[in-house]
Amino acid sequence: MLSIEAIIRPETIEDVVGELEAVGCRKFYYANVTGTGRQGGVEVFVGRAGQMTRRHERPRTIVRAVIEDGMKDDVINAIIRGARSPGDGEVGDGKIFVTRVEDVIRVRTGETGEDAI
Amino acid sequence: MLSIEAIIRPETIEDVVGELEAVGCRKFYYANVTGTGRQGGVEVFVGRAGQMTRRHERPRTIVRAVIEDGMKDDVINAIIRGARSPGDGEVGDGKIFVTRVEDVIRVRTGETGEDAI
Amino acid sequence: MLSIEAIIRPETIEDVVGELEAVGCRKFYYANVTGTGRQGGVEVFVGRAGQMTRRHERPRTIVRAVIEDGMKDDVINAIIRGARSPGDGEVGDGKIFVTRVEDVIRVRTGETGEDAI
Amino acid sequence: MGEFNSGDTAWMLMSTAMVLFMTPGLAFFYGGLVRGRNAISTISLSFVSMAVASLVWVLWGYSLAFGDGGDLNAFVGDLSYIGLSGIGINDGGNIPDLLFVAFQMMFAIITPALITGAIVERFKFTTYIIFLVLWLTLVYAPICHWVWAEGGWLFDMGALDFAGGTVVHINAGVAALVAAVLVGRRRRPALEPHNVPYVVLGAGILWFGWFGFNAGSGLAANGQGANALLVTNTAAAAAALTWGIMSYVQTKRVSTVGIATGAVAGLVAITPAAGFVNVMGALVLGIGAGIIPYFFVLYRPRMGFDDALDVFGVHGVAGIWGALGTGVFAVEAIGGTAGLLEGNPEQMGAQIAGVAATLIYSGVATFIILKVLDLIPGLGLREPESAEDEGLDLAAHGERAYVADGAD
Amino acid sequence: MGEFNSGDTAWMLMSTAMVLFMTPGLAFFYGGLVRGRNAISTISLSFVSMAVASLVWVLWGYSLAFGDGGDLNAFVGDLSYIGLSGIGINDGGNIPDLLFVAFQMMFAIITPALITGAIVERFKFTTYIIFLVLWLTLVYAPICHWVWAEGGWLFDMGALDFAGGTVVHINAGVAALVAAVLVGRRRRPALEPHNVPYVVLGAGILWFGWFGFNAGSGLAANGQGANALLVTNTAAAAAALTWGIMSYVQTKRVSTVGIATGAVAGLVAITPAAGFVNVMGALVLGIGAGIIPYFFVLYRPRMGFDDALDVFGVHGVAGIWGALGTGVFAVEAIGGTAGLLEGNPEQMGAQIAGVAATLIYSGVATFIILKVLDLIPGLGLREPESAEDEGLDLAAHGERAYVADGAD
Amino acid sequence: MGEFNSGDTAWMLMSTAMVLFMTPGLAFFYGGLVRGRNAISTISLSFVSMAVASLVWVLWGYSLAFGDGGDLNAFVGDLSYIGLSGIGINDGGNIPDLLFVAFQMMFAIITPALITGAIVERFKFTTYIIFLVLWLTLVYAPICHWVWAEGGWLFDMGALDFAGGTVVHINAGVAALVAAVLVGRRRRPALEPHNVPYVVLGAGILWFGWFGFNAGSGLAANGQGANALLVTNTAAAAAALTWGIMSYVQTKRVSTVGIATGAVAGLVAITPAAGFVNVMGALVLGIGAGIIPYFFVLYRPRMGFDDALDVFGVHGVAGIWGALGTGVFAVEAIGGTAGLLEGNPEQMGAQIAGVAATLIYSGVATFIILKVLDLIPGLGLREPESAEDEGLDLAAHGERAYVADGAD
Ligand SMILES: Nc1ncnc2c1ncn2[C@@H]1O[C@H](COP(=O)(O)OP(=O)(O)O)[C@@H](O)[C@H]1O
Ligand SMILES: Nc1ncnc2c1ncn2[C@@H]1O[C@H](COP(=O)(O)OP(=O)(O)O)[C@@H](O)[C@H]1O
Ligand SMILES: Nc1ncnc2c1ncn2[C@@H]1O[C@H](COP(=O)(O)OP(=O)(O)O)[C@@H](O)[C@H]1O
Repeated sequence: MLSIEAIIRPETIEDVVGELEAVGCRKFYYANVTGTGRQGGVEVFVGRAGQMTRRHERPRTIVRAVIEDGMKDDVINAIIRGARSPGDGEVGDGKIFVTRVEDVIRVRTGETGEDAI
Repeated sequence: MLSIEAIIRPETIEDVVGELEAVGCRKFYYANVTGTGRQGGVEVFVGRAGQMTRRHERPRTIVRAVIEDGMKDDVINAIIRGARSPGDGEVGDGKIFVTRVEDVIRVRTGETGEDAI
Repeated sequence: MLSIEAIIRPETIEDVVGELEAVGCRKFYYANVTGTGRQGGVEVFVGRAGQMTRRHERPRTIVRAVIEDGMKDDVINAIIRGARSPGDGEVGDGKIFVTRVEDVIRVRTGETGEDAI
Repeated sequence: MGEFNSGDTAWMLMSTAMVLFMTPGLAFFYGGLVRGRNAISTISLSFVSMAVASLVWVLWGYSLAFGDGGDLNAFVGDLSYIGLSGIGINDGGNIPDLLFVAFQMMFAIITPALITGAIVERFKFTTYIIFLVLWLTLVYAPICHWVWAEGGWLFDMGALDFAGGTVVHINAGVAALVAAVLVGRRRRPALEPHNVPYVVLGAGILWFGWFGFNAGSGLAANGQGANALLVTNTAAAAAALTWGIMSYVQTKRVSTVGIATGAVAGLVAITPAAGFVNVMGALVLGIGAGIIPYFFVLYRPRMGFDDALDVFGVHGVAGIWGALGTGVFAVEAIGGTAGLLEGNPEQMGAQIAGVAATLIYSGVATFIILKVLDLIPGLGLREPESAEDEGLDLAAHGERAYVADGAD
Repeated sequence: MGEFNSGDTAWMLMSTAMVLFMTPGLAFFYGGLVRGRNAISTISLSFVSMAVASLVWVLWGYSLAFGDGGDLNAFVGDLSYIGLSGIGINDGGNIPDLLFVAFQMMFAIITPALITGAIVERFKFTTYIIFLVLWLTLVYAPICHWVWAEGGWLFDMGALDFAGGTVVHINAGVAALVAAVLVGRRRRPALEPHNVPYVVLGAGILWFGWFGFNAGSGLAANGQGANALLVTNTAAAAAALTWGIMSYVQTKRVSTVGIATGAVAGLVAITPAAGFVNVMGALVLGIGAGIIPYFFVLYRPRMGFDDALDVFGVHGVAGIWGALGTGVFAVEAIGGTAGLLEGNPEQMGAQIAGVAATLIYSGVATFIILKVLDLIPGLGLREPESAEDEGLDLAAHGERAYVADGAD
Repeated sequence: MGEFNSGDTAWMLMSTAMVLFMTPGLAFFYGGLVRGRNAISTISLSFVSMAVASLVWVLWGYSLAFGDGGDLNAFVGDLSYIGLSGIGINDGGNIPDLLFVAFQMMFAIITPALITGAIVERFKFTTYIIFLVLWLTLVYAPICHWVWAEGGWLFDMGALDFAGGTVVHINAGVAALVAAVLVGRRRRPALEPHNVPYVVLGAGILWFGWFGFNAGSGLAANGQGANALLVTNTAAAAAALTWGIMSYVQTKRVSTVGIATGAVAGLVAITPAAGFVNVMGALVLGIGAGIIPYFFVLYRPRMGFDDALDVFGVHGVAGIWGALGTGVFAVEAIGGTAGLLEGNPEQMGAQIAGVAATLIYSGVATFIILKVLDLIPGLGLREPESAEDEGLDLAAHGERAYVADGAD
């Protein structure tokens, strides 16, 4: 079993969710984080007059789904479809991290392994 | 060393924390996320008159503890006790994900491995 | 590839970010969580008169960077420099968790593996 | 054509607006104290009173409260002013009668809203709407008549209640206590308020609006009104500081929610007295309001009922303290009636009668109303457990207080 | 030297302050309804009107609206009061002329602020500032002159608009509709409001301030003012409850945003009528305002234009309902003019003329102004797509509404 | 028995309430600007002044400020009105004396609250309470006496300060500067405000309340009051727009916090002038208030002291500009005194004297008070480093501003 974590732009979350559901991945969760990457940060006002500073960070959203190994490519492609900016994409579109999950347990039933996903 | 991550209903967090402490797991953290799963979402108003939409998501809380391998069953059972709805549980009670952790370092002392947990 | 996750005090985030960038780790994200550990919680008022309770939890921040294996020591030491309290550190300074990442995919280009980090 | 005093009219227009504004203030005061998943529900319980009580009042409430009840006039008015029929825009004394109707309406709005603090996080919203109509009709209007309508039995007995210590605060406090007992304890009471700034915002609006509440209750822009404003402020300040000091002495920390709560307790305590005491009396009333309710609120969790936001502890207890204190500290030179300290012990009798009658009547009548509502099929007092766990905002209102971008 | 009536003056000072306060209230009402990443931008669109419209008004707006336009007086004033020249502090009737200037100014502030609800989350802030200046000059001032200045053609025709049903609400509503069409649909409209407590706070402030808006529009603290306050409250309450019931009947849930929206719709509907109808008329106007705009708002998403916060649905539709309803329910004993129900069908003609003229003139003139602004290089109506996606708070204001500690 | 003017009394009751409401407004204005972990602490520093200053004022503050000081009367009052003894409810001129006491009290509440903006996020709450008592007694009451009490030396010299440019704003500004220097820099100053909507809410409440502050300072509902309201609004608008334009020119973005700050700076600048200048003077004062403090605030971070929320930059600098500007733009037809532009250069001398005396006395006396408090064992000015890092909300108040459900 694999854990797929994607860090994406917050405004694409609805598209990503739609694409995930389209490939049959209907179990996942997401949360907002603050991200720093190749894409520059954003200028914000500091204090009450016109000083500005460039923050390094931007708002980002993390989506995570734990899946069977076989779904890997579908899920990754779905996320890319939802999160990539039109055209060739733009810096800041995000990353996907894949890690191995040893076990999954469903709280309700106590089932484990792939059955529990 | 294992990382135990449980996605649970927010209203059960106090029970889960209590159960974890009861089995001697006193180090963990948690955060709120938005989850989609088998349990349907919830109807919310859209706009100012009576349109409603069914959101796919519900508020969920993630609890994570990094533990020694030997604690695995205790911790998992503790979470289940705290998070399962009365009776046979209900759809939406949550999942537990187990992943392997290569190393842990305590910031204060620089200790590593099991000593640092 | 490794995932380095550090749970730190929220007030040290700017220092940690600075140290990470100083060692060339310029891609990461962070989020706020609620943590329980050896450091006691904090007393808070309950209700409107003078009842207080000791919460078990404190605000914490999680920082995560996915890196090449070779950066591991640099990154860990950077985090320790940023997050350790002056002197010999204090209980509650935090932990660093290291896990293995199987794959990384850049959404924009579809690159995978170390190229995508 | 009426020859109104334009200055008095100006002040009463303003006071009316200020008392109206107290109800959204209360919504935030209460809304900040609950869990985030019940914030909207709590705010809504107060806010909806502006809709429902307003209509009850103009349709029949005012008439029941201030009509001439004939043979029953000691206890209740009649229906002669139903729909405000027969009140012309030029009727009135120094101010238009319609303005008196409106000013009094704002009291009828906030009183039931106060009650909701006891029952938040589990009471059924639709049942509450019906409760609101019944309670205003059967409890609020009669007690208002007793105290403030000419011919009401407490009015005739000379019980002093300048701006609603009995009618508003004790009445709401005891009704809250009864409602808390009947609806039962919350499954998972919150430990901490979910939004302290909202609590302070609410307290600020309440303090502001209370100047209309109290200084408007003399129905004129005159010296008594100025005194009422000043003593109102003094009692609020004294109680806020006292409550803050109490929390500091006990815990070495100053609770901001405590300061705000103390302010409200002080405002409650001065309410019946505002037209009758001077600044020194207000100081004592305020200090007492920072101590007596403090202890009540402190020990309430052990008392077995879940008056969630301590409505009885703050409004009931401080209301009783204020009503009795009015009898003690009344100064003849201010409001025409001497109190105990000026050698008029009889006044205490009337004050005690007012307190006792309100406690008993409101307690019993509220109990009966709620019991009946509980038994009617399809109503019932309490939301199902699942709704309570999920939070009433989503379950009963289909809304969430705060929705973030991205992961909302 | 002027012999002002100090009571009337007191009330008008107060009313002026209250109407000013409505604009921050509106900022929160609107600000709560949008996405979190556009909260500041939305709040700012309203708030900045306090800066810009105030200056336009004292410099030339008041003069255009209330000056004597000579040959053109049926349509617009002149520039004789430019910079308020020639108005002394002792000029005036029962109240100082300068106070009338100030009171009217607050209407000129809030009217364009109302429009912004249609265009939030994508309109360009700097263009909006210029729009504000042009729109006040070319649209608001003339319509204000028609209706409220002696010699204005609707004034002379006897069209009743006590506090701005046409001048403020229909005017803003139709301008909002035009602006929504011209600026185009949002790329990703939010589903849920990002902060419901803000919506309620805004509604509470609006309700409070509306007492100044309506009960101040008679420029005196008298019986008509008291009646205006009472009917204002009644219509707001009736519409709030009706809207809440509508949402309950349709969905089995009571929408708090719905209750707040209903209150505003009721306040809009009673605005033109407040000086002319009694409580029963207000009740009917309120109930209608809880039904007609409800259905408009419900079906608007299918209508192809993105009036984001339903400004036309609430202010335009309820404003038309109120303007016509004034002609129906006007009571001679209240405001000196009989309506349809009292056997004066002619009044309907004037009311319809007022509605139609406002719809047409404001619609066309707003269209032209926006088209011109769209064509001027460097201006344009809309922020770039990337700014819209990122949120206007960061993109146009360099600010974020909420910044957490730690991971901010 | 007093024959008060009921219209004036109505307006002053209202103004008093409005100025009280400014303090919670300020609490939100400041509270939004700090880090989230100090939000409650910041709000509390303002709010508690409503408790403490109210008591100081009725007990001895008013007497020191407005009593007849006999031989020392040029400098300070006496204790003859201690506890307001001897002031009856019917004493007074056009308004009750007790109402004047209450109105002035609200100024004594907000002035020290203004100071707190400089010292937020590290000052010790309990020490602040004691500071509040001493500062009101030793600094505020005397300066108030100089300027506003008959026989005060600046009063006799004819220094113009209609509503508190020196007494309130310069006084608070310089005290803030001294306090910021003495308490030292914050360890980790925030970059961005944690809640911009709160800043706007606060600014909105302040703007609203300032109409009471300024238009109430003539103590009557008359033409001068109307003019004061109008010029107050004009200066606020001009400064808000100017500040917004400055930020746009410099950064291509319009800062909403900047607009709000500009509004406050404009309100400060017009405060001493509100009874003496016309709309054109207000325009110039407002524009200046959008420029001069802007640059001061812009360069303050390089100045080595950590006046966290720029109290000196906004209140001190705009206050000085306003006080001097009053001498320049005063119009005889408005307030009875001509300024420099009307050929009365002498007035500038009195204005400069007022500014200089306030700067020096308040600066020195505040310094001494704080130095003494710093040395008293168990007091001290500053929270420990660990508390500052953790945030004062948890450390000093045992409270958190925002508590989420689930992971709170
Ligand atoms: N190695 C990494 N570890 C953690 N987060 C990362 C990593 N690389 C990128 N991110 C996150 O992904 C987001 C997008 O990355 P960025 O470098 O801006 O764009 P791109 O992936 O197009 O090169 C950033 O906000 C950053 O927080
Ligand atoms: N494979 C998964 N990956 C990520 N999150 C999951 C996964 N399965 C379930 N969840 C999360 O757990 C929560 C409960 O799951 P759900 O399917 O509703 O109930 P149950 O586990 O009882 O079948 C959901 O909100 C969802 O966010
Ligand atoms: N094994 C663990 N799993 C998850 N979180 C942990 C673990 N150990 C520590 N933490 C988190 O790290 C923070 C610091 O840990 P603590 O035990 O207080 O201090 P220290 O690391 O100095 O002994 C805590 O808030 C806790 O949430």
